[in-house]
Amino acid sequence: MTRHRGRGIASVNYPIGMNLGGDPSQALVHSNPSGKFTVALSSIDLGQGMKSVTRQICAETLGVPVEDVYVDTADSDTGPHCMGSFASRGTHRVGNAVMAAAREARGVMMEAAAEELEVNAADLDTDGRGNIHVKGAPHRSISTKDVAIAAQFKQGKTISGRGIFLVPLSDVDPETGEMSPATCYAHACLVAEVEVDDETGEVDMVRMDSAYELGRALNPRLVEQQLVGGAWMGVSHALYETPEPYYPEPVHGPRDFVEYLMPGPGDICPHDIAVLERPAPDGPFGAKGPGEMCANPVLPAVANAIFNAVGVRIDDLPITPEKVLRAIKAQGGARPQPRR
Amino acid sequence: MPVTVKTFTSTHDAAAALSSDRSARYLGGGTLVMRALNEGDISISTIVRASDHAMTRIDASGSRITLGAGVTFARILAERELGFLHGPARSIGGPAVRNMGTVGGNLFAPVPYGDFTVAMLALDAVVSVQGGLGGREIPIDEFLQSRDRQTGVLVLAISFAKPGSAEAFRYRKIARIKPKGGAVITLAAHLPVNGSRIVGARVALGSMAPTPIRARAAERALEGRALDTSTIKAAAAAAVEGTSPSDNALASAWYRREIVGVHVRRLLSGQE
Amino acid sequence: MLELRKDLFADERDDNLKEIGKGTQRQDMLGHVTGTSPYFDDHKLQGMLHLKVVRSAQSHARLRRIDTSEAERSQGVRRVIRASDVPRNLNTLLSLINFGKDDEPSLAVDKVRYKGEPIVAIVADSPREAYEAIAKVKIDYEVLPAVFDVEDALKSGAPVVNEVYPKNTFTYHETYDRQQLRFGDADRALATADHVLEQRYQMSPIEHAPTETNGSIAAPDTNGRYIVYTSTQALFFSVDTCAKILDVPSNTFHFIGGTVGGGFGGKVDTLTEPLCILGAMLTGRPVRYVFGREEEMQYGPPRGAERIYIKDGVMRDGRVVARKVRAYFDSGAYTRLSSYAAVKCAAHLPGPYTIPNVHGDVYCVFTNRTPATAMRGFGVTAMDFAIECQMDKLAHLVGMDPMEFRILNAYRDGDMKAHRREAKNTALIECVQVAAEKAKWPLREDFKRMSSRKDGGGARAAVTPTPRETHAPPPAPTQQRTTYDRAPAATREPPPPPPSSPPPSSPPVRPAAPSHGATRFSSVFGTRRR
Amino acid sequence: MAKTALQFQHNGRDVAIFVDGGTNLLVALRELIGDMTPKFGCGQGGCGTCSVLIDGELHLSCLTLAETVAGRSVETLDGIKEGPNLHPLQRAFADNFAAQCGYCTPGMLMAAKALLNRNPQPSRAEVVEAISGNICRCTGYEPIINAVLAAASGGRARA
Repeated sequence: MTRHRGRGIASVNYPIGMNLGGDPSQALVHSNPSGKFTVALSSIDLGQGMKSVTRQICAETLGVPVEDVYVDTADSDTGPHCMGSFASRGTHRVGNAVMAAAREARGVMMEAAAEELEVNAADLDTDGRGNIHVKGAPHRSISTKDVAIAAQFKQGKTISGRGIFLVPLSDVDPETGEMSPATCYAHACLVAEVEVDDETGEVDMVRMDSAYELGRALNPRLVEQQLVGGAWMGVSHALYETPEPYYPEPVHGPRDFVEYLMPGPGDICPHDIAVLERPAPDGPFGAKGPGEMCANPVLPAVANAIFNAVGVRIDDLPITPEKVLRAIKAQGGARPQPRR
Repeated sequence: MPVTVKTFTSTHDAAAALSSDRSARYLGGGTLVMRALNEGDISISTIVRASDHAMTRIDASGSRITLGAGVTFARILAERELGFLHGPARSIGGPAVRNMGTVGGNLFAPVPYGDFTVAMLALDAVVSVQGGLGGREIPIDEFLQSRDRQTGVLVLAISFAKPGSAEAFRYRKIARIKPKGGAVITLAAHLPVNGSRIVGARVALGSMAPTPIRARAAERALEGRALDTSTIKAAAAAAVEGTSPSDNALASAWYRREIVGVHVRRLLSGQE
Repeated sequence: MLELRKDLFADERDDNLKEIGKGTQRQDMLGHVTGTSPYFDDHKLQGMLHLKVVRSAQSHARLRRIDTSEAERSQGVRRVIRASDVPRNLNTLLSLINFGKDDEPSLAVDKVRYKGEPIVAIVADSPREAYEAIAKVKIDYEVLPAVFDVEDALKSGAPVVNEVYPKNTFTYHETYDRQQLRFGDADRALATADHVLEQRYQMSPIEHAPTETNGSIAAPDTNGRYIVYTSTQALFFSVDTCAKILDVPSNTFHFIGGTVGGGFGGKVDTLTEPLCILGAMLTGRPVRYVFGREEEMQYGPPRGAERIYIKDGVMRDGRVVARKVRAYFDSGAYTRLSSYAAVKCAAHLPGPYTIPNVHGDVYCVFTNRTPATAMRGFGVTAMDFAIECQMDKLAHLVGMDPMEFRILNAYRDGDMKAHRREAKNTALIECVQVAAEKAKWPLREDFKRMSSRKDGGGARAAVTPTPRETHAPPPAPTQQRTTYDRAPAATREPPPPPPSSPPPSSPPVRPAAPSHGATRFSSVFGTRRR
Repeated sequence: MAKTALQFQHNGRDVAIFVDGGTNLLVALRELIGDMTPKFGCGQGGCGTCSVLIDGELHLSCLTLAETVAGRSVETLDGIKEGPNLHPLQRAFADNFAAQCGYCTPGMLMAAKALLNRNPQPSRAEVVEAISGNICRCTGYEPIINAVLAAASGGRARA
């Protein structure tokens, strides 16, 4: 018997956004005369889905179908200021800014619709399918397209909105570290199962089970992308990656994707995920941000699973076969812990 | 100085062009030379190609197999006669690299590349080269030992005796990444059996020295014996002897020394 | 496989929404699967030139002489850019928000501080011609002793990496060599804890490895402006950083980006834009500056290494009563963003647990390696690794199930966190319970019934009295000391005391306005926010 | 600088360009033909973002000397749509959310197409092998594997 299985867990939280210089983002929303909306941002979509999630936030807030909204990112001439896409701030900060802008645009849209329908704007509602109707009287309705035409050519109104969301800088006490580092936190717990070869120190992932609490899964498919891909990156950080394999000695740095180790498609394992949603009071529809924290619990869970499998603690990342083998040898062989 | 591409129909002319120009490199599949150019290696200013069909010929009909230097790994994988080499061929790169990379180029691939050559070494292959002055046949271990001085020659083909049975040839690449990863170590063994005794044992190792090397002590432990548990144990124990692995990004020299015996044992005993 | 647990916290949510909560297709998916999503490098401009940099071959050296005369005459070379060509050749990214001092040149001036530091830039007609010219640049180095280990860098007599920070540590609040966290009396609680466990953790650097490398294309535009296509993760950081370094108004630039081939934090630093635009300014032609893969891996900034010491006190019943942490962020040769990571890390202590006594010292340390920057989970990933390995060891030590151990110590609504804010909207306990359920990990009934929303606050809402620092040696241990399960290895020796000077009693002064005239995102230097 | 004339088929169309000595196919496609679908990821043969099909076989365009494709057929992602419609693989990638940043997607799709061209009903292991030369840093590969399997079982994946 040279291969041993073990399970380990880790639970974490993660602050959403940063506390540095104040943390603002802006958004502009406007309608064209056909009632189609453009969101202008300078925020970056680097794969996390910035364009898509702000599009849904805008559509929900305006009360129009998502197809009627298009998000344009990252043109410094047209997109208003944003700190950038990092620190899990995108969904929360930019989402809030888009919400604020969409709310303002919706206000004008409803006023314009009220003028056309000759009712009070407060008595109107959107149906989410491109129509605005009198509450309780769905037949008294007007399409957002007709509202936009009327606003532009008859009423002289701009259906547009400006939004900013700012989390002001919180002073950091130099002595005690007292501060408000974030306004909300995401949470996670992950169970990793591994198999360790006690003759070579190789570690294979067997499976992962996890629970992530993210405030609100604004788009569960995008959340799944982050959590699946993020956990893969967590495994990669735990077992494989570093540009300095002999840190702190700066030698033998990898130069290509063969030398820089990341798990391949043959190294992945099943991952069963549960998503919990405890809305953040200041999040857009309660959302926090899943993008960064998803990798974090994997690293210690894997390390703890290795201990459970063979009884060695590897406290240095990445946990290479060499480190595992050295520890097993120092211990005089694998010492499997009680299965759990 | 721009790069000049020279394409010849005859290998003789290509070899002459190679040997007369220090800045010339022969372009096989491109995985070494094109990469070097992309990365700004200005020592290369001439690319030499040869369109001679002999360079891409596979002769696997008889007991001696000849692979043209320009034969790709994908072509080996498509050749049923070469089933015993499918393991080594499949261990190279991903599908695109296997469609491009060649057995000739692999002879020059530095650690952590060059796994196919480990298989060739275990098969006692002979490398046919064309230099400026003429053709030669060089035993592969000799070729590898003088590899740094061989850049001016054109490798034409590599040939070796076909193993007597599928069982007799074994190959394994130990990589951290699956299914495509750089080698921590690479192992190949050719164990011809006469009766129940191994005769002419060859064990070759990759990443255990600057170039693939023979594990001669392990070979001695196997020679003339039956492949039983005690023989395997002796060969595994001797595997590290005579090796000089280095640290690199994939593993340390210490780790390679520690595991080479384990993997030799597993290879010989057919254990996963 | 993803399951939405709508049953939990349902009373806090309105699930009656039309677009939110739907698995709508990504807006950019059609572009992605047809290969038409526009990345920075997909812009083809007439007469494009190529910029490559000459990088330092040394980790630490004085530059005695840089001879570019032969390179300037090399075929296809349009311009050789030297340090003196950069209008403001000293910057730090976070100067835009008044955090830190300018400490990094775009091109090295008198010294190189890490292997791979840019010294000269070559703009040529083709990449090949740029490479040929690079080979002709002659640099005379006077090699200096280098330091690579964060704790070595703090020893007296260590080589000074970056003269802006002569102690090799970033300066916090104008005075401090670290960011502190003090909550309760950790030393006293450690003295009375049933077990004390002290451990060392190390994370090596990590490369972001986006499939698209860092890069930009800059070109003269109409009316005296420059158009810049960029892979940046932070558009206005890049715009204003370039405006500062190139000493022009920020509306000189029209930056276009927003569609980026992966970032993970590695595209925050405005690595290529300043030299790329300068190249366009000096040649009047479009210029492309894209990192090769080896450049990206070795000289693009990684997530910096961290070394963490944790000393915990735990009671036999499983309560963690004290946590003392000392952490070193390896910033490499320049600041970039590790300075902020240390603050974020301090605020993260002691993890998602209610521990009445917490003591943290987090250092941002300079060494002679590639400057480090942000990465996914910045400031937290390594600390979570250390804390959660430590929690596992503590559970083992007191003989508790590791899941139940975490639930027992988890923070709950109403608890006081160590950075002195009340915990709200917590959900750690529920995550542990659901993960246990998914993994078929048995929990005892009372642990299954516990809740983030119950039994928090009260005594747990108090700020434990925190002593003023005495800087006396800690009291001799009287209780059982555990060095977990094994003899400490040679590298696991107890750390030396931190080489810190006593913090001053006077409040930190506000920083003077920075000398440069560039746009800053914020001149606010701190308001109380609850 | 002397340039070499080069003709080949690009996504079914004859093209003629002049290349500098040593130019790789990726540069030729992007800078001389204007097909931006193959991407530069490493120039080393390690990431697969530049993958194209040459005479139906998967190749890395960054390691291909441009002039070696003279007279041959080069297929890129730009050519795999079926008229105005997405190729079944493109649809499957979208349906399975198999792209995040999208940068590896063109290469992944070409690797997947090379597989389905010769093996319309691959196993999961065969899919894993087929995309093993392509690096994805975002997805963790699982959705990509699922997408290729879905396209194959959709039965519409043909050359």
